[in-house]
Amino acid sequence: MSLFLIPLLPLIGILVPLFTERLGRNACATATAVLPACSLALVLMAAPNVFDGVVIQQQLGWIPALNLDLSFHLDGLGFLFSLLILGIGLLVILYARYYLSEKEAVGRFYSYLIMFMTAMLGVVLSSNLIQLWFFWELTSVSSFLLISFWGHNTDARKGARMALAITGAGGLALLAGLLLIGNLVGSYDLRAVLDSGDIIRNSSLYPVILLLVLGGAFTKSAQFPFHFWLPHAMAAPTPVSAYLHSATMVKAGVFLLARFYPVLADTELWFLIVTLTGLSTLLMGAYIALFKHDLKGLLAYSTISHLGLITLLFGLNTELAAIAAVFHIINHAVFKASLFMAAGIIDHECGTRDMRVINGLWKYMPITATLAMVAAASMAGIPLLNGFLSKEMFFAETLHQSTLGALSWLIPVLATVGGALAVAYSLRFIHDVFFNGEPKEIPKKPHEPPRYMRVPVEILVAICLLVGIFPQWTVGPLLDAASMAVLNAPLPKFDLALWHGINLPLMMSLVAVVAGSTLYYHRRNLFRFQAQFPEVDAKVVFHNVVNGIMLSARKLNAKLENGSLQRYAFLLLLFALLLAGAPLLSLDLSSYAETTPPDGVFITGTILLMLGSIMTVLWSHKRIVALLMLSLVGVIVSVAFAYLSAPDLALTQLSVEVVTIILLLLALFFLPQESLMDRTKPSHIVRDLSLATLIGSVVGTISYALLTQPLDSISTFFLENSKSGGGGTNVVNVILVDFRGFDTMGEIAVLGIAALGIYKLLAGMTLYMPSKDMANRPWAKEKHPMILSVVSQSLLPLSLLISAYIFLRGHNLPGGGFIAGLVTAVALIQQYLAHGVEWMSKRVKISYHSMIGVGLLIALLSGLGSWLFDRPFLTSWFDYFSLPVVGKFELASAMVFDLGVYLTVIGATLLILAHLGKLTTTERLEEKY
Amino acid sequence: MKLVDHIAVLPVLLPFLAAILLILPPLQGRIQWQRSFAIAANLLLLIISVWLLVTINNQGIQVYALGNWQAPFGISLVADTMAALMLLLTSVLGLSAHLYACAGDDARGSFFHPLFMFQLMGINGAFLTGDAFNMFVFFEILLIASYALMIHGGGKQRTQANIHYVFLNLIGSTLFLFALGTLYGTLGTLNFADMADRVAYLPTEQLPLAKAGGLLLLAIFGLKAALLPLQFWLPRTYSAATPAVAALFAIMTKVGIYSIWRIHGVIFGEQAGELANMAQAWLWPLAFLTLAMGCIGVLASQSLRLLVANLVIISVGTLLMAVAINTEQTTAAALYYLIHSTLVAAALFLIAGIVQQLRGKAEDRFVTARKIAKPAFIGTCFFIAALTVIGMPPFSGFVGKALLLKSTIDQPQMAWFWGAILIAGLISLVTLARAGTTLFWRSQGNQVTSESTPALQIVGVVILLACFPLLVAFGGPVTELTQQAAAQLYQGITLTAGAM
Amino acid sequence: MEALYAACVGLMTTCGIFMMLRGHTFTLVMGLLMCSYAVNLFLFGSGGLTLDAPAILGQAKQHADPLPQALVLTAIVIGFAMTAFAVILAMRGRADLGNDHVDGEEPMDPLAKPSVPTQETK
Amino acid sequence: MLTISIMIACGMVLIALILNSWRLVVGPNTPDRIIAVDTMYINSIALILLLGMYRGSPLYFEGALLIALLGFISTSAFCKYLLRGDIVE
Amino acid sequence: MPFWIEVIASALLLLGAFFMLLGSIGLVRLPDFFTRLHAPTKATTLGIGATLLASLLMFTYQTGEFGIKELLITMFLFITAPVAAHLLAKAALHHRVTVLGDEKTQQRIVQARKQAPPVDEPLDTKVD
Amino acid sequence: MKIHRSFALLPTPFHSLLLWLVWLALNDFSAGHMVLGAFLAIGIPLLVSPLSADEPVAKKPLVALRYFFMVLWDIVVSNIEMMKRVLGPIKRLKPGFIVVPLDLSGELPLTIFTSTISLTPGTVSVEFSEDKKWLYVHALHIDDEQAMVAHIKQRYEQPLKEVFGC
Ligand code: NA
Ligand code: NA
Repeated sequence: MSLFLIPLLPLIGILVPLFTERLGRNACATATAVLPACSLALVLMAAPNVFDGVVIQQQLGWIPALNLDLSFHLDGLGFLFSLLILGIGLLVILYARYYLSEKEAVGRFYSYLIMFMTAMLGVVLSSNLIQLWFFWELTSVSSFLLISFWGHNTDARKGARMALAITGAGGLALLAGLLLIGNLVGSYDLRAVLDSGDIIRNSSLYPVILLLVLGGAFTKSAQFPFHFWLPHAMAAPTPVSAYLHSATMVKAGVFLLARFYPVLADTELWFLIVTLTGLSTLLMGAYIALFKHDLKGLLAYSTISHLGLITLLFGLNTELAAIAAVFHIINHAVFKASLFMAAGIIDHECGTRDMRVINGLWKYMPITATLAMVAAASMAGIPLLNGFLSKEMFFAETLHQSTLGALSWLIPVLATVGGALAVAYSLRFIHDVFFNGEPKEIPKKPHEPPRYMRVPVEILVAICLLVGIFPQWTVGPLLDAASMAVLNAPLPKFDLALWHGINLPLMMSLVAVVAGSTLYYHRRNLFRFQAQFPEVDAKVVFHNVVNGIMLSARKLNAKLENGSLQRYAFLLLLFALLLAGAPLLSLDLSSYAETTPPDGVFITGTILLMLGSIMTVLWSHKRIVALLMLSLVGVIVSVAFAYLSAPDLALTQLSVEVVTIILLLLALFFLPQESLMDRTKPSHIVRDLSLATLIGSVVGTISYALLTQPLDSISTFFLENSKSGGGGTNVVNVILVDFRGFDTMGEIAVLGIAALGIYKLLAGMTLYMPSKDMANRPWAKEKHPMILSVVSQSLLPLSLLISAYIFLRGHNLPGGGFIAGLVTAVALIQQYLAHGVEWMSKRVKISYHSMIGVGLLIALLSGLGSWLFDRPFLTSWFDYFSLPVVGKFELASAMVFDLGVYLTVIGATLLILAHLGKLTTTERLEEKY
Repeated sequence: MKLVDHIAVLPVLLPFLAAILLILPPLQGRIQWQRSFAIAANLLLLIISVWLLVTINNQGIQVYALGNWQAPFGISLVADTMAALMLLLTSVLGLSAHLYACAGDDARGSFFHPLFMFQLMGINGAFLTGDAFNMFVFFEILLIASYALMIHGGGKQRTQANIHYVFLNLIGSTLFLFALGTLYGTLGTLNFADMADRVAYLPTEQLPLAKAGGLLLLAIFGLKAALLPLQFWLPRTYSAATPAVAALFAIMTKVGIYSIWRIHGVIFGEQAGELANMAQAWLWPLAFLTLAMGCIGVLASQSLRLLVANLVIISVGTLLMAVAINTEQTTAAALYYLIHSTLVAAALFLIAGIVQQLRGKAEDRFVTARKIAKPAFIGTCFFIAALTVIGMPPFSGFVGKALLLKSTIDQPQMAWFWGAILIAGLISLVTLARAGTTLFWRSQGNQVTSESTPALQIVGVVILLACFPLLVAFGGPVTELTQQAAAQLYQGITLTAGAM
Repeated sequence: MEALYAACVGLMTTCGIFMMLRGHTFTLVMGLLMCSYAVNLFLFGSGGLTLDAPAILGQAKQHADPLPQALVLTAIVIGFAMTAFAVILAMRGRADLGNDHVDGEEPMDPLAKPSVPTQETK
Repeated sequence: MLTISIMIACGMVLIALILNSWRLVVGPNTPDRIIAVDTMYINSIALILLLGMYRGSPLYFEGALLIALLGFISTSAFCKYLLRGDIVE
Repeated sequence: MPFWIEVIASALLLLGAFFMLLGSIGLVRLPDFFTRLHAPTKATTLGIGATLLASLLMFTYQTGEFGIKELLITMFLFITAPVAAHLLAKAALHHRVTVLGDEKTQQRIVQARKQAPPVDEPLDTKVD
Repeated sequence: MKIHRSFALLPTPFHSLLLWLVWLALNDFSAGHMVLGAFLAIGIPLLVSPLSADEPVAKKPLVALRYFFMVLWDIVVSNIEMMKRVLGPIKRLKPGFIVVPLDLSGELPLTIFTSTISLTPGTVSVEFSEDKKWLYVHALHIDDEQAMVAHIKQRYEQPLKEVFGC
């Protein structure tokens, strides 16, 4: 037998209902049940081994980096839980067949249910910590789906969300705890971990680990103060409650306590936290249960209370208490599942679950009533029923503890109070529903449910009785095996008999029954007392808390992310300043000295440049003037490049600058002509100016340091290899088209993309065109001054010739494809300027974006050409030829590349300008002069 | 040279060629042809990425000397495992986003397909390059393409968001050049390996300069990655973009993170002498705050797209915290998390797009609206993606998160890191549960929206969603690769190869 | 000479950044342009300043560092493409949003008339 | 002698540049400023030519040529802007 | 380099520089826009012409080949300078800059701005 | 406007020649550049022919040449004039607008005429009337308006009319 099959069969089973849904509810339910039933059979087949104390383990590697193995084991505890999960699961499948109506998505429901079943099996069978957590979270996920099955219902949505949030948070804590455990033990194998209890308990991290793991367990098991999600999860269809909230999901929490009992228990901290949590949950749950008018609400709080009881037992740190806990897990699962199912039947048949209107059902559904009453009695801890046995053990164990010192007596007393409350709410369940007069206005006329809907309840109640009467015979071996697994040690002696003689626990039971009955009898006073306190709806509170957090997050977010680019830019620059400026504090500039004294030209240039820059800023409100100043700056920068031995740069900067200015002028027409300065607060000016100055200082300082220090760079290589390796004497150009041709390819790609992007920006743009200029003067009449047109036309061939000249000499002298392209483009722009877009578009039929494409393609192909010669991309080739008349000349692949650059530049520049110009084809209203 | 010898340059050249052909006749202006061609190119790119990964696995790191000029003089491309993983991630992302767009979004403006290809070219180049200035160039390619793609479809919101995005990045580009100038001026070289080599032997008086330059780069990468306080552009930009574009953008923040690994993890990494790990001190608190800001954003989001955009910020914060912790194990874990978080963000953007289509006027805002006609499919998609992003089993999110937690277990920053990640997970859980239940279940009246979802959109989403279980099922091999990548990064194998 | 050069670069950066922070797209573009001049000079200066030494073989006795020049050339072209995009984007912003403010506040532009946001069409 | 002449000429051109920039600063009108910049373009051409002569290098010629070509286009664009607002209508 | 070439080149240079300076002085000194327009249009153009001639002379001698590149710039400037001046004048006219001149001039400005033929009767229209 | 299209190999032989010479001037007078220059000189005009309008051809090239040198001389003279005005006392200037009635027609002739006026002593052409019958000219110093107009018409308009035959 393969252990993997146990969770694997239901896993496959998730799909079964989806495919069988259309065959009808009977077929669907039957088909769905098949695989879990097989799984159950497999579990049962392993019983002999398990009862012999043999632990079966199987594993497969999965993600070693995470120490996540696909690893399962089957010990007593796992066996017990598998039985509950599969057994009760099968009953719930049967029950749900009748519970859900024809109209509902039965397939989806079963699918979720099986998904949940798989997840639960995974949890209880995992022998790898991470895998355990994996399935643990899956239970939260699938229970979310189940609770929210009626998602159109607000309560269902909110309940499911709350359940997910709380159990999810617990899951996160658990993950942290498990990782810490794994790290501490050095293994994520559960078997290894279980044997390393001492390492963990003695570790300094023990309190943290304990809190994290308990966080997982308590949230899942709805322990106080995390209990509030469970009642709201009752918005789920009742089969879900019967399954999740009695036998399985909420038990996952106590399962975790049981699983890690050998590792984490037996310390004072454990005792304090677990016992007190359990105790308060026990009391609180039982007390509130008493006041719930909703049938399922009562059961939910009773569940909370019983989970508290189990937790309390685990907390007591005695072996017998742990055994009692395991026993109560079984018992509670059985009677609570049957009670939920009964409640579901009542709800189903009456159309309501409100005990204030449901009365006297004994008359209408005697069989169901009997079953429910037996189960309720078990819940109350009445002898002859299973609930009584574990409660007796519980009372007994509360007496055997002393960690609270002189206050230790409180625990048994409070336990008895809890017992009394349980009796009271059980009584209410029985009396208020089945007796207490006639039903009030309920939507349906109640009668017995369909035959097979009752079967699951009958089976479960039968178990209650059988276990209650013949405990040793029915659950003895199972309990032994499970307890052994929990304790991870040989079992102490204990007796599972119905009668232990008259002892203190029996007295406590008696007191509980009497007190509980009295309490119920005087319930009206109690209800009146309770009515003084406002009822706190956890859902509303939770909702309000989450909403409150979201609202304040929204406010904070709006304050921080205020939509001001100014602020974002300021932050970016400030951040950059801090990053670049901080290291400079330790820069010692004294070792840096000037090498060249400045001459007159340089000084004048500097003055002009500074003047131009400052004037640009000062005039930035009057944009046209600022542009003029900026264009001056551009020219001076170009001249500076020429002066500082960079002719190529000078040419490029100059041509780019002119095209840019033209572009800005074009744009300026459509933008406000002046910036409104009165918007800016003086304090902002000071702030911005300070930042700008600081950044400027940092940049200047770095620049000075770089200029005055010797640099050992790779550039000598370029100077040495330019002619021999690249075939050109203009080293800058050879770098561009050869050594770093890849950069240039990228650069023209940028240009091409920008043009395409601009084309997109311009598409469908409608702009406000001022009919007067900024001083409210109407525009001049003449669109295209004649002499400009004439002169531009005659300059065009000349400009093209010059661009050809610049292009061809680029490899050896200043120039190259880029500058030539810009010169051509500028010459054509001049034509646009002189004649207008319309005139040009009639005459120039070139598709500029095709031109970009061709340019890029040529550049790319010139690079790919080298593949034919078994060289890497962009490897250049050049050679010298001679022809009769022409003489010797050079041909180089770099020139083809440069041609690509040339075409791309022209295409991109003109695509931008020509389309920009098209915006204005709409005629402006000519103003009267 | 066989084609396999050129494999490192193919991920750049293929999209470039495709983009060029897409703007030329006969493809130009024929939307159906363009679609088929672009998808074919994407598929080819995916194949090449896989091939590259296999090649690196078999033959080691691939170094490609462009123009046959050896490093450090020429530009070389260095394809190590990390780069190859990023390329593979990009191609999966590209393919699914592109398929989604082919359902009709691509026709809502011009040049979508070529721009998309250019974008891929830029991203791939940024991942592959081994040269600082070339990195700048590829950054600019991917940026300019993203500027153009972002406004695809037009409209007020996009313009507004694009203005922020473009101008901030333009400032960033300017800073990038300042940084490059400073680094070239002190180190005298641009090749990563050579730079790393020279950083170690820098004279003391030049250390502050190199440090200033290096840290300035952090600002630029931080801007790309959306590190606080540079993250403000992200939510609006990503949420305003067309779904397919937003999905592709999911990789863009990761380019920033990848670059921090490359530059600050390697050039200024362990062996950098006095400058070793200089970025980490800055990175740690800021990454933490980024994550916090992401959480605030997630809580504040009132539409699915904004929510997803803020989730991206959370993932960035998480990753950068991991980067700041700076161990081999953390890096391996972070790489896995990066792959997963990128895919899931993309998936969520696509899903948000579909939701927006389906809900009529309510779009993807968290308000009550008419019922979605067939909520099951898209709801399931959302549910899967949400589980993944929260980090819940059975999808890849939990692996990423658990790997990160596990890898930091013995680090001094552990408590903060764990706290941050776990709380962020909880916040995502709460908000996504709310979002999902509102979008798919809360409805008003009995009217049902009539729009249906085109098949290609579904295909796009499904491809991404399929990655999540696969990343878990094949978690073993994948984590092996991420560990190999981290090892190459930390043992300087890439450097040695790049300096050849 | 170096000090003056550096001062110039610093001042231009200052001016550029100050303009960038003025809250209008147009001033932003101008600021960027100014900064790009500054950054070009900065990048160029990273290789040191040389007079009468163009990097053209056979035309001078010594040669300036050609690499920064090549880098600046690339930077200029890319900067041009970016500026062009930014300028048109500023126009698009005016068309779609009715003003050219980027300070996140309500527009106060008297010339602006609210226009219909445009859709990009083929 | 030529060197000295070049230097003197250079000085004069620089003074001219400064004078032009004064006009640029004071204005008072935008057209005034445009002339100032236009004149500065031409002065720059002279300066570059003088530089070429001083250094004995023909490499600067193209710079001068381009300034001549582009300066004119730039000036006409500015004027066109003042006249019609839209420069390529 | 022969002395005479040096002398001629120097003279041309100084002359050129002088005229350029003259143009700029005019630009500063002259009282209104239109008068200022005269200075650079003429003086600067001539100045640059002379400088270019000097350059031509020098390089022709140095390289031993007849280089007339400089003539190209000269030609170019002589073609464009008047066009630029014309455009500037038009712009100024449109811009309504203050113009010095008698009644007749003011009247003509108004007509010119409208691109209308001149009228002989004096107009009331005031020009700002 | 008529769109000029010429499919002849040399659409404007004069242009081609000029371009060829310019090419040689830019480079050198080597055989290689003569061939290359010829290609360009023929190719470029062909390429731009859609963008060029029909232009009247100078019918009397010799007169044109004389006119050219005359203008060149006038430019020198005008600059000396300028020098006096600029450096002399500003207050004595009598600037103002004059109007020149035009007999000339055609775009190219008018362009040459206005350019000449702008380059020569004391005048800058400002604006045409819409019908291109009048030219407004700004004069730096007006002594005798009539004489000035007459001088302009006689010295510049007359020869241009002769050159272009209109
Ligand atoms: Na009742
Ligand atoms: Na090459």
